[in-house]
Formats: sequence, C-alpha cells, structure tokens
Amino acid sequence: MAFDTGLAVLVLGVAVWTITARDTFAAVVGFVAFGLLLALVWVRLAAPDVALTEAAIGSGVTGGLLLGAHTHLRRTETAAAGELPGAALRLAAAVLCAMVSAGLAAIVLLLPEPAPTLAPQVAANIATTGLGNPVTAVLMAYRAVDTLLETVVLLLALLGIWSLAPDRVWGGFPGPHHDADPQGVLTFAAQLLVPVGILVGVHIFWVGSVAPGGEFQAATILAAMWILAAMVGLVDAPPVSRRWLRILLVAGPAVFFAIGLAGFAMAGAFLAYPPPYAKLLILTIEIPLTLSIAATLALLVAGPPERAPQR
Amino acid sequence: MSSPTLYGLCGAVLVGLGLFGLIVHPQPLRKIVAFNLIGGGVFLLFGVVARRGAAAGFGGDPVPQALVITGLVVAFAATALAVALLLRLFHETGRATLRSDG
Amino acid sequence: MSLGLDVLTILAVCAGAFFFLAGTVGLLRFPDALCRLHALTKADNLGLGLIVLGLLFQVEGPFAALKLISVWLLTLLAGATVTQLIARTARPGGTPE
Amino acid sequence: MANSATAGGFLLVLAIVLPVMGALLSLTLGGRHAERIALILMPVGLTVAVAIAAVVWRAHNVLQYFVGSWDPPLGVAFRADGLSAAMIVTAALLISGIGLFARAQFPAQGGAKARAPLVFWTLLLMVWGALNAVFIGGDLFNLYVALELLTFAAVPLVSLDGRAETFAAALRYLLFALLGSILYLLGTGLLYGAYGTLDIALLSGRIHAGPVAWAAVSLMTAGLLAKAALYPLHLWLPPAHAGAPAPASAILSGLVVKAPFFLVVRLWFDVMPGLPEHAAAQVLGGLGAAAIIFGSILALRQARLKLLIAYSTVAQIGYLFLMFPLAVRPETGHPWATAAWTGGVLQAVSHAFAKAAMFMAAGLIAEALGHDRIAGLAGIGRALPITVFAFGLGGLSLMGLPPSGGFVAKAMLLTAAVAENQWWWAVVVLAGGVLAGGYVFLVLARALADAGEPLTLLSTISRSRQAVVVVLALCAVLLGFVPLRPSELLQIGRPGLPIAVFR
Amino acid sequence: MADFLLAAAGFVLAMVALGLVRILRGPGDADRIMAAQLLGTGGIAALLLLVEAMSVPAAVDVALILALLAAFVSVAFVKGAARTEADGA
Repeated sequence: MAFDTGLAVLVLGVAVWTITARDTFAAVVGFVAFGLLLALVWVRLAAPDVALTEAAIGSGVTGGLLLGAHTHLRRTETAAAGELPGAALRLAAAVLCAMVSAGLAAIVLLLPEPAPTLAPQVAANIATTGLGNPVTAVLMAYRAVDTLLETVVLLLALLGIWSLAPDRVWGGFPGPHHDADPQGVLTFAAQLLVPVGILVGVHIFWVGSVAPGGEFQAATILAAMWILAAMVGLVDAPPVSRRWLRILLVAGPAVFFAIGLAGFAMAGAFLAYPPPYAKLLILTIEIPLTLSIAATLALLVAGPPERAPQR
Repeated sequence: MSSPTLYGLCGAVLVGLGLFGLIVHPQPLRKIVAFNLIGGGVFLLFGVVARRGAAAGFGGDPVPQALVITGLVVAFAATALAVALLLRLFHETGRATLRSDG
Repeated sequence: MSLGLDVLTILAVCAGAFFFLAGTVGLLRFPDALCRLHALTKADNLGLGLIVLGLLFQVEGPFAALKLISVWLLTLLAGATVTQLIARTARPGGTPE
Repeated sequence: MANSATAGGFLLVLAIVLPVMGALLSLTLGGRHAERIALILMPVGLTVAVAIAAVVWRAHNVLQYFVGSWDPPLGVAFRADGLSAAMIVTAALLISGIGLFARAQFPAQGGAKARAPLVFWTLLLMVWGALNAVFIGGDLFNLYVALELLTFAAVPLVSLDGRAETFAAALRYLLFALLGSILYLLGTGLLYGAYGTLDIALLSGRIHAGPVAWAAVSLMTAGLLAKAALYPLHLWLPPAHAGAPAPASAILSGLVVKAPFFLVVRLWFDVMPGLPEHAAAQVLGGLGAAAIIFGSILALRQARLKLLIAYSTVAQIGYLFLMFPLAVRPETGHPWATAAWTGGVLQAVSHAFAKAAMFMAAGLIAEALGHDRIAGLAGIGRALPITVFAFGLGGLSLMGLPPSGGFVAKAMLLTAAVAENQWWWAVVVLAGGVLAGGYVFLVLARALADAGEPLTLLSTISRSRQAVVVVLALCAVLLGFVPLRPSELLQIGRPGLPIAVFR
Repeated sequence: MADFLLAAAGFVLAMVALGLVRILRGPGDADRIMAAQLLGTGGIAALLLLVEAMSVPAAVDVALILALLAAFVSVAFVKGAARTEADGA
C-alpha cells in the first residue's frame, strides 16, 4: 500500500511537471518518464499485457515521435509561448478541470462492490479458442472485430500522413535521409541493439498466445528497431509508391478479413473460428498482422514522403 | 482504501491535468502531449475497473485490459497523425500555432 | 538452501539500493553537470547491476536469468550512448539553448 | 441466445466489410484503380443498404448480428433498427452521388498528380465503412473504434488541397475530435465498471439513474458534441469544412457530423431509455437554439460562399438537438414525442442531401469563377443556371420552406413544440428559418444579378456534374413529400413498439 | 522476502524521485536527459524488484522492453541533439 501511494504520487508529480514545465523539451522528457512509471502501475494492477504495450508504445515509440517533432519545432518555441491565454481564462480552465477530476474521483469511490466482471465468461470460453492468454483471446476471438477495425485505423492514419506530402514528392521516400557514420557510436549501438530487439520481438510474439505478449507489442518492438536502424542510416525507408510495400502494409488486415469471411462458411459467422482449428487460424492471422502493424507503425513515425522517388 | 482505488483517484487527477494542458497551452505539441496524458488517465481508470473485476483465477478482468491495448494503439496513431500535420503546417508557414489570421 | 540464496539476494539488493542512494546524494551535492553525470552513471549502472545480481539467485532456469542479464546490458548500452552526448553538450559554458 | 446468425444479419457485416476492403484494395493497387473500385462498390453498397432497409421494414423489427457467434456481453453485436436503416440508405445515396460528382475533380492519374485521387477515393470508401459501422454498432467500445475510423478518414480530407491554411484547420479539427473520442471512451469505461457490459441492449436493461450513469453519459455526450460541432464547440468546423475540396466538404458537412449526433441519440434514447431528465434535455436544446441563432447570424456576415455554407451547417446542426427537449418524455410512445423524433431524424437526412448539394454547387461556382467571393457572384446565375437552381433547392430545406425535407422536419419540431407547451423552441425554429432565408437570398440575389458584361468562365462545367448536384438537391425536395406524421420506419425498434429481437 | 523486495523497489523509486526534483530544475537539456536516464535505470530496477515481489515472472519482459526502448529513445535524443546543433550552426 505504501509502495502504491508512493508510485501514484510520483506519477502525478511527473504529470504535473509535464503540463507545467516552461519549455517543450522538458515536457516531452516528462512524458517519457510518465509512460515508464505507468508501465510499473500496470504491473501493480496485474495487467502485464498492458504494461508491455505501455512500455513499448505509450512510452517508447510515442516518446521518440514527440522528441523528433520537438527537434523540428524548437525554434518556434519563444514565439508560441507569448500566446498563453490570460489569467482569468486559465483560472476558469483550472476550476473546470478540477471539477472534472473531483467528479471522476467521486465516481471511482462509488463504483459498485462486488465489481461486475466478464472474467468468468472469458475463462469459460477460452478452451474453444485454443489460447492460453485471456487478453489475446479477447483481442483475437471475442472482440476480434475491434482489433480488425483497429488495424484499419492504423493504416488510415498512415494514409492520412502520406496525404500531407506535397505533390512533387508524392510516391517518394518518407522522412529525411540519414547519413550512415560507420565509425560512429550510434551506429555501433544500433548494430548491437537491432538484432537483440528483433529476438525480443519474436519472443514476445511467440509467448503471446499463452503468456503476456502478442502481436501489437511485438510489432511495436520490430518497428522501433527498424526506426533505430533508419535513424543511424543503416537502412532507408522505401518509396511509398512501391507495390511490395503496399502489399506488406495491407497483408495483415487482408488476411484477417479473408479468414473472417471464411468464418461464414467454416463456422457460420463472420470472424468465427471452428474450434479444432481456432488456434491455427488465429496464428495464421497474427503472423502477417504483426508484420503489417510493424511496418505501419514504423512508417507512421517516419512521416510523409519528403524526397522525390527518382534519385 | 484499496490500491486499485488509489490508482483510480490518480487516473481521475490525470484526466483533469491533461484537460487543463489541452485547453491552456497554445503550442499544438504541448496540446498533443496533454492529450496523451488524458489518455493515460482514462486507460488507468479502465485498468482499475479491470483489477476490481479480478475473478476466475485471472488477476484482472481481461476484457477492459484488451480494450486498453486497442486504445493505446489508436492513441498512438492519433498522435502520429497530429504530429505529422503539425510539422507540415510548420514547414509550410514557419509557424506552429493554431492562431488563425482570420 | 533457499535461505542461503535469500540472504545473498538481500545483500546484493541492499548494496544496489545503496548505490542508488549514493547516486542521488551525488546529484544533490555536486555543483556542475559533469560531476553530476559522473555520479549518476556510475551509481545507477552499478546499482541496477547489483539488483540484477541479487534477483539472479531467485529465478528459475537459465532463460529467465538470461533475460535479467540482457536487461542490465541493454541499460548499460543506453547509458553509454546518452553519456556520450551529455559529455559533449555539457562542456563548461556549452549548455545548449 | 443459442443461434446468433439472424436471417439477413450478414448484410450488416457486408455494409462494413465491403467499403473497408475496397479501401484496402485501392490503397494496394494505387491511384489508377482507386476510382474504379469505388465506382464498382457504389451500386453494390447501395444494394446492401436498400436490402438492410427492406429486411428491417418487412420484419418490422431490429436486425441483429453477433460477430463470431459470441453473444454479448462477451462478443460484439451489430444491430439495425429503423433509424439505422434510414441513415445507412442516406449514406449510400450520398456517397454514390458525391462519388459521381467527384470523378471530374479526382480523375485517375499517374505520377505526381496521383496523390489527391488515391487519397480521396480511398477515404471516401473508408468514410462509408466507418459511417455504416457507427450506424449499426451495438457495442459502445466498437462504436469508439468506428468513431476513430471516421475521424481518421475525415481529417485528411480537409487538407487534401495541400494549402497552408487547411493544415491548421485539419489540425484543429483533429484535436477537437480526439478530445471528443477520449471523453467518449472515458464514459464507456465508467459504464463498464458499473454494469459489466458494453452492449447497448444489455446496458439499457441494467442501467439505472445514479451518479455513475450520469457522469458517464455527460462525458460521452460532451465528447460527441465536440465532434458534432454543436455550439459552443463549433469553432473548428467552418475553416475545416470550407477549406476542403467541394466533394470532401459535402462528405464532411452532409454525413460525417451526423455520426456523433446519431450516437448522442443512441445514448439518450437507447442506452438509457427513460433515464434522461427534462432539465438535461433542455440544456441540449438550449445549445441547439444558440447554434441556430449564432450560426445563422455568422453565416449572414461571411464574405465567402463556402464559409457561409459552413456556418449554415453550424446552424442546421442546432436544429438536430431541438429534438431532445421535445422527444425526451417520461412516458414512452407519446405521440408528440414521436413527432419530434421523426422531425429530428428527417432534419438530419434532408440536411445531408441539401448541404451536400449546396457545397458541390459552390464548388462548381468556384471552379468556374476562380473564386467564391459572394460579392463577385453577379452573372453566375446566367452562366450556370442549373447549379444555381440546385443551390436554391437546397436552400429551401435550410429555410424550412415547402416542398422540402427541411420543411417537414421543422414543421414537425414546431408542432411538437407548440403541442407540448414548449413554445420557446417554436420561436427559435421560426427565427432560424428567417435568418436562413436571409443568407440564402443574399447569395441568390447576387448570383442572379446582372453582371453588366458577359462572364468569362475559367473552365466549362460539364452538364453531368451539374445534374448530380440537382439530383441530390431534388432528394432533399422529395423528402418534402413524406407524410407529415411520425414515420413508421423510424419507429422500428423504438420504445412503444416491442424490441423483440428476431432471429 | 516479497515484502523486502517491495520495500527495496519503493526505496529505489524514492531515490529516483529525489534525484528528479534536483535535476528537473536544472538549467540545461543535459540535466533533463540525465533525469530521464536516472528514471529509466531506477524504474527498471524497481520493476525487476516488483516482478519478483509479486511473482509474475512474465512481467520481466516489461523490463526487457523498457530497457530496449530506453536505448531506442536515447538514440533519438542523441540524433535530435545533433540535428539541433547542425541547425543552429
């Protein structure tokens, strides 16, 4: 209990810092720290799957993305800081937000006891999915349609980012080009990290069906490793017009849709798996899905095309 | 008070803090960070709901936990799109604010 | 037997925690960034290393042990990378901004 | 709940899967194929939409499908009631119309010019799939994913032209929309924490008035209002809708803002039937009234045609929310409440057609003139008579003049307001109509004025594109011939009629 | 044993928190990066202790990912700083 209190206070302290810090860089550093602490909280809340996701996406890749953005925007800082709204408005906002927090806190205390739960139903049906990890069962079987639409959301965000490219570089290479420095410390670090990261990613994917882990966490790690290699110039993003790239991006959701529609014939409903083959089918979806999500996440960070396709 | 409740209160405060940042900060990047903070608070409340629903040998109700994973990925996609828009706006105009001229 | 292992764990973890304490004290007391950097990197890498060592007495199987050691090595790598940068930017009079 | 495969239930799956798979395919194959895929899917999707409406109508009951055969609360249900059917058909008709109109603007091209067509056609299909997912979603979290799908499909449409000011508009839109989604999600979490299900049908049976339910619904409503741009959360809408290319504006103003409104209706009438109190509904109505007055006045003061139309959207969204104080009544199936219900939904549908037609007419005018300054419209009435005629037809709906869907909708809201002794809403409806008349005539008077010298048009506007605009405007007019009484279709699945799910 | 490990985790976190207060106020970016560095190492240490204390061995993977992504973020830091220097020159 004392530990939880301390952790909660620390989380709030870092959050206050993130909001009130004078300069943006400090706020971004605060946010990375915030994500790390949240991962600890998730372990305390007995949600290791979420802790993995939070560590990978919430803190890691989002942190990298925000840091990159800040690097570009650094010079606009002083100009924008002058536009802070007046004290009266800030006070009004503070009062409003305090009321929201107070209301939510009251609701937390009012939640019914014993808490309603679907855990018994998840447990009762998990055998038919062939999976050992209940969270994966929810994501890939009971609520598979959410997961399917979510992977489409990711692709859509990527298309949205690509759509921001000026016409003259459309179809070109995303993001700036990074020159490789073969003797550099960073290159060395990346060469060490990337293989380890890929191993970890494969491990997280593989244990996902029985233990905490799964395609989203694994995909994020793979994406982070690719971004790392790109940052130090070991690899470059392919032009976004490449057909193989498009196929790689779409393959996961497409296989998901295909097996989902096959469910009409095999098990009588969209996204239903016939029990003897459930695990096999889910794995068949997960492998291309992991690769597609990894590619999508990496390109989401890389940004819109910036360099024309012919070079 | 139990530990889940404690984290629930923490989540409640996070939502308010993030909301404050989203309203008050003029720089879009700070707004994006604040949005992620609200997200953290909301997901934490889901986590508390999950933890309270521990049953059937699970440490928490797997359904809200799965929802949080979906939510985290969607929040990341949103952040990436917002950052890309912001950078494009900056490259096009040299400004990074939402204050319009008209 | 497990009692002996527990004692080893407690000793190593306590030593690790002490290094974190030392690092923090260093941070609070040293005047400039380079000294703080020195205090910090030594202390927290050693601290984490000792804690990992302590936990190694508790884990079952070589795979779990391998994971623990990898965590430490990865942290060392991250630390080394960042230290490079800070040492460069935190030269006397060379604070960015 | 043994068998979940209801007769015709697979249609609901198709309504989502077909457009989304089409979008994935066009993303893979690239710009040259994107247009073709969209054009092929339009009649198919329209058929599916009509089939859904027919099945719902024939069975006079809710059409339901359990995805993966997992029964709620563990699984996710799709459900279509009369309201869903009406909205699905509206979306299919409008998407098809907008698609036909957009062929000339976003032709299939290769090379550097391929960007806008690929993005437009892919997003058109995505918007369609997302809208259908919103209209048939039976699970609150699934609806959250659908809403995000819609947001991510809508935002890039704003900045499709790549002009600097549209990036700012798109970013502001995105930030509002994200705040809206996260508040909605928060409410969802609280409801799950209190009742252990996210399924709307199950939730409506378990929910009871209390602080948790109230907090959840307030948060979700607030979030959805930010997405629906109800006054005073409308700031993002005018620059976003006015800055987008004309077909995109038509999608955004005609369809996309209707999705959050639809969810507010779901929330208030289906998730917690009988729970909303009169006072809360009065607040929503008050915001709607403020939107009508302020939106219309601001529209009158605009110098650019597209901004005028965008501000008129702000005003017309206000009418939608007048249905809450009039249709929320303690006793279910009250005749005046059902009239207000029909009026509100009809307003959503007829505004969709009218506004899409008006935005596309404005797009044609801007294409011909090279600008959309209202002061410089003189002579366009002679140069593009069909387009200006279509604009005027759309205007009828906004003003609420017969014959138009807007007239029937506003007449029903008006009657309900008078009959329920809430005359103040009637005053607002009438005042809004007068103001709308003001801004529509402002434009028409300029357009029909004599230019003095013959206009030189920058480009010729094809007859077929003008025809599409007229047809959409005529749809809004034709809705004026629906009988002036509560619609039977829209009552399917509503309280008052039994919600026995057929299987 | 579990109580001891939990207490140790709490102690490490407390040290980290103390260090943070000093560092976050520091004048330059270097101090902030150090803050993140300290928090990263300390957080991972606390997490490892926590995992053992709560006996959820699967959560060691969380520490593994944190360490991996910490290294990733570090490189992003360094690249970003290099880029800013180049811009400024």
